[in-house]
Amino acid sequence: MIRNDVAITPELVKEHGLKPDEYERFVKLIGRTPTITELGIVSAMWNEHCSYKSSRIHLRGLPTQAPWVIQGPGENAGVIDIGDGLACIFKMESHNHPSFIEPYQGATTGVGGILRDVFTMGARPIAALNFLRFGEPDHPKTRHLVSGVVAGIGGYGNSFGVPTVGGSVGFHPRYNGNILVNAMAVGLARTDEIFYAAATGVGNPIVYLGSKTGRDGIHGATMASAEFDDASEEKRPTVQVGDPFAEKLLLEACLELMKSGAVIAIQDMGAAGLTCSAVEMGAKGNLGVELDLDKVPTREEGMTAYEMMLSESQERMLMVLKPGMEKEAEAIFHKWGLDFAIIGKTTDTLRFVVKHHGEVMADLPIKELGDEAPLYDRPHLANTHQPTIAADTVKPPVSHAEALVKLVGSPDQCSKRWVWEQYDHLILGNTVQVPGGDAAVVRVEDGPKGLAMTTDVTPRYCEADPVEGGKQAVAEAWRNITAVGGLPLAITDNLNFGNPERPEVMGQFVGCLRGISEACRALDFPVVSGNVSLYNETNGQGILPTPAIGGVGVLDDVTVNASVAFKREEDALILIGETEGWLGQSIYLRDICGREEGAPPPVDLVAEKRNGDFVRQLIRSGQVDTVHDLSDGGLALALAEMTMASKIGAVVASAPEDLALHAFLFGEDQARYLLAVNPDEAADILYEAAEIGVPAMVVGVTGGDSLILPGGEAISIETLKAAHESWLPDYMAGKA
Amino acid sequence: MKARVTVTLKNGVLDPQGKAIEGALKSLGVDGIASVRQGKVFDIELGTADKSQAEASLKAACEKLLANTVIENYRVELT
Amino acid sequence: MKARVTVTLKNGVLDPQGKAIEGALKSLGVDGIASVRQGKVFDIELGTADKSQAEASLKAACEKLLANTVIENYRVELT
Amino acid sequence: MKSAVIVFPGSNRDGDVMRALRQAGSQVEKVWHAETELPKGTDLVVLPGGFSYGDYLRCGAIAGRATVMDAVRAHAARGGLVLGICNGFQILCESGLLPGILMRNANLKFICHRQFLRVERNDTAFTRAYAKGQAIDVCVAHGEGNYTADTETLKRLESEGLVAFRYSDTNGHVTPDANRNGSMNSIAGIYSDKLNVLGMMPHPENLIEDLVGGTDGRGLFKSLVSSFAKAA
Ligand SMILES: Nc1ncnc2c1ncn2[C@@H]1O[C@H](COP(=O)(O)OP(=O)(O)O)[C@@H](O)[C@H]1O
Ligand SMILES: [Mg+2]
Repeated sequence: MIRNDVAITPELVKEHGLKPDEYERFVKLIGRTPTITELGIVSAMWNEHCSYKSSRIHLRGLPTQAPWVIQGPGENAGVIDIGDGLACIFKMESHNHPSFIEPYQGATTGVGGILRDVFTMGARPIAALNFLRFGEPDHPKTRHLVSGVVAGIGGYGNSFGVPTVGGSVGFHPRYNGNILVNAMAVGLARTDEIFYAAATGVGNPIVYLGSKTGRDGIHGATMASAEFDDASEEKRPTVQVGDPFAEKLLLEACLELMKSGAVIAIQDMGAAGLTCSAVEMGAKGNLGVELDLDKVPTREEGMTAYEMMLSESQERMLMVLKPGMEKEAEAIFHKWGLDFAIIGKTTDTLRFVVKHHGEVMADLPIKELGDEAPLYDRPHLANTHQPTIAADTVKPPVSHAEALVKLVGSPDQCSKRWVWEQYDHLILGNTVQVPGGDAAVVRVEDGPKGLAMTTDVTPRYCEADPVEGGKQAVAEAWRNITAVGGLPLAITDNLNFGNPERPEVMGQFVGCLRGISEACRALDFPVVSGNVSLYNETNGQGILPTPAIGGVGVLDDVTVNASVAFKREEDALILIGETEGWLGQSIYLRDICGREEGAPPPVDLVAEKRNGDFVRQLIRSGQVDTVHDLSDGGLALALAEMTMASKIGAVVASAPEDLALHAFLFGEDQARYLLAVNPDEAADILYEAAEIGVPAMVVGVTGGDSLILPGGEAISIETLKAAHESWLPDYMAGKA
Repeated sequence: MKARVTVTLKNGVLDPQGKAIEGALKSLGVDGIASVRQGKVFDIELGTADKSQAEASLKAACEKLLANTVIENYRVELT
Repeated sequence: MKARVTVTLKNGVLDPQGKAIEGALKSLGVDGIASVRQGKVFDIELGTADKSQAEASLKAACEKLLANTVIENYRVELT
Repeated sequence: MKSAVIVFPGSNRDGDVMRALRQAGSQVEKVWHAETELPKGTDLVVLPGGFSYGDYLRCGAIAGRATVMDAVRAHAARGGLVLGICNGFQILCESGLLPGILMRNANLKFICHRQFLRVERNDTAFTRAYAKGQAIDVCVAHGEGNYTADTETLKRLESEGLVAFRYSDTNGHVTPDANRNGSMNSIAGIYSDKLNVLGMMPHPENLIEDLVGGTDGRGLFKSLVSSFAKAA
């Protein structure tokens, strides 16, 4: 058993991840040597994950305001007003490291954690998304990781009962040692029934709800206990196991309790469990907190204060209840078969006091635990700019058709059906657009509103130019929402980077954030929640900078939306946006020419907004129902995807004369959309576009059973589909 | 040759299944059950009669697939 | 008192999971595995020290819940 | 018509089926699993989809033994209608109301996709609104939908016409490709001997509106409601 009077040695401090000066700072703050429990508490509060010590000063620059923002970053999740008294509550979060160690459980607990963040605020989750990056397909671990992560995401979401409607899957050697598993949840609540973490009122009961506490995920403790444990036991795994069943019960019980009016404040126990949740509730409400650990429901015997404070057991909540409502609350929780225990109270001392067996195990200033956490402005190096690659220096393919078939069947561009068929994407009966399109579209309750949502970033752009890459990530999310007819409202971000102590990595971080901020400002697309995951690095090799953006938008009438599938033969194909044929950092350059280089396409935010607003208005007015935004693989890939989504082919008769064909087809210029419109409408649309300076041109026509490229090369829909649908299942079956 | 592989959760790892079963037994009125932890067994027929070869195959099977050694222990018995 | 209950599929009942594991082992290059059938074990702690009482509880647990006796057999061992 | 939708801890398509029942014109009441009786005047009992008790142990096993199931059994014995969808089908098998069992899908994975079913007969309370042999477009979402039964049972189901739906292609042809979970005889749903209990893996309740994919699922709920309109 870990006693509380353990001598605090420099080794112990180091094992808790505190730098000597950070420890000194803590000792000065409390005016004495901490107890082991206190050391555990501060190590949890001051680690990168909880304190954001390397990122905080940079995050301050993000735009977080808009008239429709009800709650920006800082709460469990962001909240936006979507009209009619309804709020959309959403957030994205990473579970990268746990998923690499144990892909199934790592992914389940990631999904569980983000769902909890959303329903903690009083929202019922209505959709989930995920953003996944794995190492190169040939890496010996990749298949196992893909299989486990996907099964885990499905295993949790399916059982919990939320449709998983979208996401992104990609492969790159830079993720060989650090995969990315980012999960996003979107929920719905009434704007006047949102719950927050700040406690109010002195002497109010603090209640523990949900599953029991075990020794799950106590990282420091495993090391510490090797020294202090007399009983020699097997080395405990630090992996947490998710229990979606318990979470579903917790959801129902929490929502029922919230309706009863008994809840003053609520906070889920996520990272650093009881410590973080209790400190946050107190500190945000300017109150002290006193906990009696004898009351905490435990799953294992002989748990110490240290262990209880650091346990990351899942499916648990902390609440401050209205006094006098304890009985009612308890009845609700027992009905759902969950634990309920009053484990403490709010105080007016501004101290965080933890008692166990009648002894004080920790007594710390509650506000300073958060406010006085270290804050670093780490040195950052701006990235050297990569040269612009002129299209005429890039080799054209022997056959454009073959190049396209190769791309649609490549690991990154192939169909991810194998993944999303393992997710229940239809439950709740509101999924209007299933995975495979630009953004998922989900009806809000019984309509008429809908929500559009997507997760995006192009890491190779971010690596080549963090600022442009950051902008592009936001612009692409905005564009995907626009392409289905949604009005983009706000984003959540999940900033996955390498080791912030390396100036190049910090430079990527700062650059990406600058780009994100610029784009969010220009597009009126504020950040309302997010997550930072640093130290994604193995053997000195960091991941590609990957600030995943989760965007949400609203459709006032969800029946008026656009999708990528061609609807009719003989529709005119209109390309919106300027096409220069930008091949630097393109998928063509990487996957056909084997060159991952050059500057990424620049993002013109004014053009983005103008072009996107134009397209959205066409959708909303009912003039256009078939839209795809252009991103990886450019025009050719968009055409192929639109063809494959229907059973209708297309003919692109010619390319502009001043443009090499491969640059026209595969260039990744930004701010572009491809529309398929009734030929009678085409002239009007071109005229309207010209009026407001939106570049638009007819590039082809729908029809037939193949895609015919300029010059006459034809690819049958079947050929495209076979390539597109087969790579991932074959790979997972060990055949590719 | 035949073998039985038993895979059980390591100590301290949450077992949601066991927990649910415990609850169900209680509500079914089955008394006297204090706790339940669920594991798996694999009954395996081996193509070989060579004991050490069999053991090597079984070990490989456990490490590569049958057990998730991050959270599970396994035991092999030749029967 | 502790017990282990082992639940296995009856002979003749198809075991898709076992089949899939067989296949997976082959593709992982684990040789010499002719067939696999998967079952479950339950490690149970009993609240009683009385053997016959324990056995009665365990039998009730198996019949009422742990095994689907249409397709499964069970075995109880007190440990 | 009055329907009682039983809610177990872990049920999660209760809301979906309630929506479909209401749309078809049924009154609907939720019934908590710990109840001992059904609401007065219940015509139809529905066991909804989901993961009752986490589907831990075996799918539907724990729910199949819940208190309320005695009342459901009594209702069925009186000739009352019972519909079990997905997890509800699993519960019906585990509770002895239907024969056989749902095993892990052949590929061992959860699968969610659109799926055609062939309606095997249209002279039951559940399928009147369909044509015999019609292929209907619904969806599946399950990890354990692989219908398995012993040879005897299978023979009896077939010879007595108790197979309700089979996985088929768009034209109603029962093909191996259409049977993705590996069910014996491509069985997607079965009736009890008296045709008053139906268990099915697919989700007709998720295809009741054009906006979210189609309306082929409506027929089932319309059939149920109309059989009561006739009876009344
Ligand atoms: N992990 C996933 N979960 C669910 N859907 C996914 C996942 N990965 C990809 N998809 C779906 O596949 C489609 C194509 O993905 P992607 O190529 O990333 O789209 P885009 O280029 O429009 O951002 C999207 O609709 C996306 O929702
Ligand atoms: Mg897109």
